Amino acid sequence: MTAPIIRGMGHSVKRKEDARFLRGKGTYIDDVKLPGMLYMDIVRSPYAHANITKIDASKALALPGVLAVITGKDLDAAGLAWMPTLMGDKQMVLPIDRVVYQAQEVAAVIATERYIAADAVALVEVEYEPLQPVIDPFKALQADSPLVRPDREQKTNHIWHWEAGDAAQTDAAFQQAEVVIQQDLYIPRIHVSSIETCGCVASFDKVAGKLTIYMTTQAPHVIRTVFSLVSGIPEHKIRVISPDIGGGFGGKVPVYPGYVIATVASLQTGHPIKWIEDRSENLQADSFARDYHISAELAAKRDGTIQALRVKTLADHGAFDAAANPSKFPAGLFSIITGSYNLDAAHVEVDGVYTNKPPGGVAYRCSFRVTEAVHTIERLVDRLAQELHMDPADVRFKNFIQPEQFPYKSPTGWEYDSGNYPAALRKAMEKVGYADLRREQAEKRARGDLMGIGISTFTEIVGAGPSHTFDILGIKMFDSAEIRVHPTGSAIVRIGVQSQGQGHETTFAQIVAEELGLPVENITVEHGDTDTAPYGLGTYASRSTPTAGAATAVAARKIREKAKHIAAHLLEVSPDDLEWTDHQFQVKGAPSRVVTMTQIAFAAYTNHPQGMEAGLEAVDYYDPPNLTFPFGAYICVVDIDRGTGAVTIRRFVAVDDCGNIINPMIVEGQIHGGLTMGMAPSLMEAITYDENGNMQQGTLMEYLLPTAMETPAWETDKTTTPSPHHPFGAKGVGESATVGAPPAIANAVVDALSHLGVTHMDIPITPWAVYSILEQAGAAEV
Amino acid sequence: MHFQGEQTINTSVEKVWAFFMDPNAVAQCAPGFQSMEILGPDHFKPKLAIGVGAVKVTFTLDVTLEDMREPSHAAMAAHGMAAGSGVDMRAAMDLTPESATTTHMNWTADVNVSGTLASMGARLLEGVAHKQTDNFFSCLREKLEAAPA
Amino acid sequence: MTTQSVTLTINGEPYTAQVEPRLLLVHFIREVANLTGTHIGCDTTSCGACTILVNGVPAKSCTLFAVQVNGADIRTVEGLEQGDTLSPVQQGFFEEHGLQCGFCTPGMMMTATALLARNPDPSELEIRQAISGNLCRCTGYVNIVKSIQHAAKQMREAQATPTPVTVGAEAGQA
Amino acid sequence: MIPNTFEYVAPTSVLEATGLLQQHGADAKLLAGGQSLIPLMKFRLASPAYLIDLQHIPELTTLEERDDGLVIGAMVCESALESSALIRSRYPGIAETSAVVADPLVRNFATIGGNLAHADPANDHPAMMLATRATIIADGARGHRAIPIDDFLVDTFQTSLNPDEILVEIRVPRAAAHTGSAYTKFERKVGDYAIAAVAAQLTLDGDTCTQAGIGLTNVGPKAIRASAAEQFLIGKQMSDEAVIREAARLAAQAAEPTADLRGPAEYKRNVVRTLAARTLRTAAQRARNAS
Repeated sequence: MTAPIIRGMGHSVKRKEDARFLRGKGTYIDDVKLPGMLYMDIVRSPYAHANITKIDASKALALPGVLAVITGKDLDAAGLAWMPTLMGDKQMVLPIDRVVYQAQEVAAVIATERYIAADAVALVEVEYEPLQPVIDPFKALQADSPLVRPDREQKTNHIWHWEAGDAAQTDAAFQQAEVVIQQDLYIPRIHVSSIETCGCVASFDKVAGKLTIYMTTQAPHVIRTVFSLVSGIPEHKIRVISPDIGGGFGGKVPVYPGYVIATVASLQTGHPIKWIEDRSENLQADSFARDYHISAELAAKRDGTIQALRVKTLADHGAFDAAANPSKFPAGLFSIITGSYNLDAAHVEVDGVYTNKPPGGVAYRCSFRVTEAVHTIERLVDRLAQELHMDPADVRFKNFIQPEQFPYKSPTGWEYDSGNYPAALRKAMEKVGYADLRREQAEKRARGDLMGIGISTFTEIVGAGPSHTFDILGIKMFDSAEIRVHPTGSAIVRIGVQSQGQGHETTFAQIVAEELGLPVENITVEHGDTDTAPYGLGTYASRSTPTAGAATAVAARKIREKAKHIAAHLLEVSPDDLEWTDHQFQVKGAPSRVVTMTQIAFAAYTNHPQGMEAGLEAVDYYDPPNLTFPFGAYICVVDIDRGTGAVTIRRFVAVDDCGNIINPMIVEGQIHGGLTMGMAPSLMEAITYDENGNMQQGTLMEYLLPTAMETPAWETDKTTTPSPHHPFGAKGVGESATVGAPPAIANAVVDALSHLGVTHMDIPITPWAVYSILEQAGAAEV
Repeated sequence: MHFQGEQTINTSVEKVWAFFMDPNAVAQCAPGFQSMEILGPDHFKPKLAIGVGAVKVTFTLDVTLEDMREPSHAAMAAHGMAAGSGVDMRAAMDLTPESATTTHMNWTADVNVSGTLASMGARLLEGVAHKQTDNFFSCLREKLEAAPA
Repeated sequence: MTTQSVTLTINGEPYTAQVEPRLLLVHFIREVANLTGTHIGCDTTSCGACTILVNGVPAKSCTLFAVQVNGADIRTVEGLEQGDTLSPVQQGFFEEHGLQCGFCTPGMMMTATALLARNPDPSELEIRQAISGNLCRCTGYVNIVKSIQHAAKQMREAQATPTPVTVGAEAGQA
Repeated sequence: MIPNTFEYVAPTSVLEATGLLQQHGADAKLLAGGQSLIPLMKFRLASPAYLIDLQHIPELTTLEERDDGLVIGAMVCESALESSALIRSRYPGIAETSAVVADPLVRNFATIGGNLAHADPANDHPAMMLATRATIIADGARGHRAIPIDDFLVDTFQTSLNPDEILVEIRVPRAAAHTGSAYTKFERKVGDYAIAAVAAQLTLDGDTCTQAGIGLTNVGPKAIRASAAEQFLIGKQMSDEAVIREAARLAAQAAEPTADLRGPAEYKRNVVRTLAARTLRTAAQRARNAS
């Protein structure tokens, strides 16, 4: 009997979900339509900081089709004017008397039609008394600064202090250092700006007493629990459904006030309520990413050996600490900042600060604060190379954690699972033709032309997490899978994580196919419905494969163990006489005596051994023993226009190592997207505020998402270093490229200008920043 | 945004002051003036269609006069909301008689625009606001000089 | 509130409705005709998620009023598949992994369809230029370019040998 | 983002359209391609009570070269100009301008008339029209009139059109022998307004410049004519790099940039200099090659 064709691990299986997306048959949030549905639109504050003296809704309520105008006072009466954030802070749902950032929700209008709701928003009259806004986080800490949050007991804009590593040991290393590199870096505020904005349809069934919320969320189960705790509605009476999600990248992890207000409106009216953000609302009010002001120092020997790292950071969190980090990690996993290098000591401090800006501190397609960390260390290593007149590749080779050092304990306390950093960099250098490029650069430089080569050899930290350390609001960061094999040999898998384009319906089916020997096309994957899927923490921080992927494999192995007993029964041998070969059970030494999983599945319902439970299913809640540490080596080549300062990425080679790969096609796609979202904040995207707290990039005309014309043709390759603790050796990949790309680009630009005395440029690197250097150095085209 | 300017008006300082005490007269110089509600001697609500070309937003401004020192100094604060935007302005002028029939005026205006107009119109806002503020003050001069002696 | 009668032929089917002049074409398509494959991603004609064909010309349907195109022939993503056969562009996106979250995909495919109708053999640069009014946040465009090249090749070959495009096994599942 | 309500009218002749303009006065707004106006309406930064759609007026879609020059109807869309064989061969600067307006999808509806009449200093055609010394033909209750482009462009969002007038045509003087034009735009990304852009048209006699037109985009309250640079070039040898550099320097001097999210003012002035030099080289090369 020939083995079944299953197309499991390592196959570039075409995506199952594409069937509906290609035909325009996806169901995104705005596609959900329910009978009797009403529309919600939101009145927002033009001011960053103001007292609300009056809200007059009479004109809005007089408009035909308007059913209600909800204000903070209405919510306050129900005890819902504030909600808890994931970081132990609280956040206004609707303000009672004060707004604390521009575009903050002030009131909500409920109307029969979308267009009428928009008209009514314009008719709600709000009187404000503007207050001095707190914009600069450094000034926010001065004694005379206005308070962003007078509601708090502590009368300061300082939120928290966090640190990792050994201060004394680090200071000692610095005292003896032969070379100290100091660099300030600002990693600007940016926005994920998924092409689909956020929204929900909240529907309360009064008869059943059940609340169903369709919501653009990356974490439906946690949302259900939080909604239950806040509203008092029993958790079994709440169903959260994540429909198809038009991109998440971290921006769809938080609970936005709109979700809560729509839910309250549905509870009050008994009608389904639809709320869909427009793009300006999304850009101006939804959670931001980054906004880290970093001051870093590196201690090294003259020969280029790096010894210690010391970092102080001010984190601008906006008006509420509504970041989406694990509870014990207010600065996320920023302490991965020692990167791929073997340091003796490190000490990292972060202070969180309130300002009159939207809350957040979510990811931008990166694991918690890893991008900020990687940018810092990769820039410092380049600065060290420049200082010592060494090639940046050589400095890296000299300082890499060596393959035999894994598992490696970092000075800030992480245990890296596996890695081979020199191999990845060597591969990238070969692929890009590093030596030739350096020769070309020297020739060009002699002619006055500018080109640069930038390296980034990053280490990611993903897959939170071991539950002893990682939780969100007390809920441990495990993840789950449930598999049921049907009698005819097909199966359904339900998982606790939520796809936003990663292709879970395909890759999780491949995991099961591999583990159970069932053809991939016979396996259905479901997620996103809290009534049916097992409890999980959701998809962000590249955790799906490390956690739910592992759970899926472990659940499948539980099934396989039972299947073995059924196979033994069918073959009339002892289970110990069987081996799992070519995705089927075979009697040891008798290759012709086999049973397939399809045969076993049928027997599980029709002919199972007496004394055994019928059926073939299993569930697993997987608590990873450690995080996983994907890594990569990126090399970027840029050309600079001396007349405009424009930076063009000529080539970009990305060698990634994410352990064993389920679907190479999907992994490559993830890397392409991640690289693009790494390039964007390096050269284009940034959010800035004027002195009044006006966000200056409130539309996609000013917030610059790259098009196909700015995006280079990415070149990808891989090395494979399996994770030793993951059931099938995978590590997670969705965000590696976003984390790894920015320093490669920044390093390339600095490299192009290094002979002019340039040692650092903050991102985004604008053409005028480059031009100003050229002009001062007399290198501009005239 | 901070704007300032000065001009010499061929009218006595008393006439200039008297003109400013007449909100209906001053309002004629306000950009896109449509109508006005007078709530008191120092409190008015003019309705203005502010904008240029295709861009036009109708604001009802709440204007109060403050720090009035006849005949040398006057100031006003104005605040209005429309189309998801807020406009806040403080303007002041100092009058110095140069002769019996000429008056020197120094003026300053601080204009803050928030919300949609600020984020949508940022690239053009300063230029347009500057021009409209300039126009307002030069219109005052023209009206004063055109008034019958 | 004044309304006007608007009739559009969408994917060959006539749709008539009394609408306000301010009704955006994208809302006519999504709410009146109930064809929700056309998406909305911005307010400023920047993203192209709402791209459709108006009399064969790709247009951002969030920046047109339905009354402006009264009587027009509209094609949306739902009109790409012929019978049970995916169009070459759909097939290209499937084969080359030209989509991830799928939200920009309908607009991207409509732009690609119009491109290949006028230029059967576009260069990579021509493809990148043609799709530069459509933003994608997931794919980094590399595979979108490949998808369109795949479709172009398939269309050229089909013209050389008139065999219908076959549907891939997975793509056939709805 | 939902616009305010309005009445929609779609006249089929210029006469009917101007009649509607007269009837509704300041409450009415002309709708050409709508690619600038409709977003403004969605933000309710424009809320006309009447929208007069010009797309059904056949006489606004002329595109032909006559003895005295090129005639472009106001409603000719950018993609038509970009792909027109006539424009590409005889007036390449105009084709280049159309090809960098916004993005390819917007260009299928955006019109040259709308681009000019909206008078956004960031719009691309005004500078090119300055370079070609175009004339705007307006039609209104008081009949036709021809407005030189320099008089047409008044200020940010302001033209010299009367409230009851419609921009019906753009007349570009017939390109003389050995004339070349070019447009160079530097933008942050596709779809963006220019950080700066330079339009140029040169007529050469051998290598000697006999006519020069230079327009600048988005470095002032309106498109700017670089007059000093134009005058400097007359009689100069275009293959002389020093000439190009000096003209570029004079063009940069004419710019009145302000700082914004597209860069500091002085930077923009420098970009004008760079772009002016590059554009002049291209225009001169085209003039040499043109018959």
